[in-house]
Amino acid sequence: MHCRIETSPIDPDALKSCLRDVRAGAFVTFEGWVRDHNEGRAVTGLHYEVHERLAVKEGERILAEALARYEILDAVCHHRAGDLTLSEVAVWVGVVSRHRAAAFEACRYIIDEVKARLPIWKKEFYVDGESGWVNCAGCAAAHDHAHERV
Amino acid sequence: MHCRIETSPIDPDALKSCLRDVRAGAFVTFEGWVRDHNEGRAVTGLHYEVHERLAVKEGERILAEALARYEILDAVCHHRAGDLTLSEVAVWVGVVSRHRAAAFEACRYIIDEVKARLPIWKKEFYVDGESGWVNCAGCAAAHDHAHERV
Amino acid sequence: MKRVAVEYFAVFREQAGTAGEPLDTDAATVGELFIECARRHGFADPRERCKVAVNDELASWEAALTDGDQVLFFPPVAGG
Amino acid sequence: MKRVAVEYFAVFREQAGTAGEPLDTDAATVGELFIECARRHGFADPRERCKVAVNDELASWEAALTDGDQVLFFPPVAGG
Repeated sequence: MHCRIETSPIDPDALKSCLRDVRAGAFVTFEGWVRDHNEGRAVTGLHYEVHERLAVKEGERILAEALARYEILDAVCHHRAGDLTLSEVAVWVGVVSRHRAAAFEACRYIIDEVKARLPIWKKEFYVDGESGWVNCAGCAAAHDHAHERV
Repeated sequence: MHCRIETSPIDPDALKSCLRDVRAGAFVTFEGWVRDHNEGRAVTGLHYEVHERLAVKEGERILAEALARYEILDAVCHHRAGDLTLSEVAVWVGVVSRHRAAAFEACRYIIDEVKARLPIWKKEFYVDGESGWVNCAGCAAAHDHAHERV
Repeated sequence: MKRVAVEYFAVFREQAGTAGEPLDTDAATVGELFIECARRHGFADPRERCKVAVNDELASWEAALTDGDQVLFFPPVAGG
Repeated sequence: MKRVAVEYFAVFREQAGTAGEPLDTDAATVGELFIECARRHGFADPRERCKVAVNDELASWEAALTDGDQVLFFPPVAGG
């Protein structure tokens, strides 16, 4: 069980190897990819700012919660920092369990909590040359509609 | 969108490439792995018998249902036939969507329906040299307890 | 009396000792034919948990049986 | 009067025009200090959606402010 912040591309195959377990019958993963649109605006790329030490600490707290709540064997989460281009993997969550229900539920729990709790901020860059911090009241006002999230 | 039966090892990376989509923000996968135990018995490997033509047809019907029910962009399912050893991938389901809730729900729907509806039968081989068809009334009686599933 | 071709899968094939056989039957539906075959070969699985395909399409137990049909009997499935 | 070190992240850093600053304050809690800083720098995000860490631990807005504290103000997060 571990949570890490990475400044270079995430390698899902390497993370999957960490989770190999002959007792496991189910392996569920979530990958967050950089989309080409958000809230109707064409996106060209984005930048993640991360407070690494606190993000890792809070991420491992979330993984420990998942291991306590669900019948899973292990779980891992890696999140990117820095500049990302379209289709890059922004976040990877993997969970192994004996039976599939627990793996699905734990994976969903982890990504929901990671998005809500880790000190990570996303700045989007748009085709028109503008940029904005996602979920920021000032930035939302600037283009006059509510934010939605992946 | 496609469903296939494979007689050689499933290659998750190749399947993931099929699902690349710059509109997608979420990618959820389920892998079923051959466990070393089932219902308390030590398993050494298993054999899947598949009616390929009807399995592919029913699998693609399930994928079409998922595309109609959930806000997803695409989905793929591959299932193994033949002899598998411990930790091999027996089934792979991948779903891409703009937002994560739909990908989780559709992936879960697909694997639940695949396990319940595809004409596929699993024979387990045990450490003691015995073997038995999973979910089979006669085999269950032979070792005298109810069956559970991954 | 009609003549049909029956195919057995997985545990049904093992219990019947064959992958398939031609049968002469008066059964009106595939469900009746299944009961005949289950009795002869000692199939233990309840019909509600089994499935049937007629001429390569999944069918209901109430489907009428026609001379020349190819009937596939599927024991309870266990994919994944 | 106590002296604390404040750090700003993401949009707060851009709005404050600095990653951090020493501040002399009479604020009793970190929540009061946030209101002071938000007023001075024009932070638009409501405090309920923001977070604070004191000496590298996430803290509540009611946490008492002590001379020498290092206080980190986090705007609304957006991981994933």
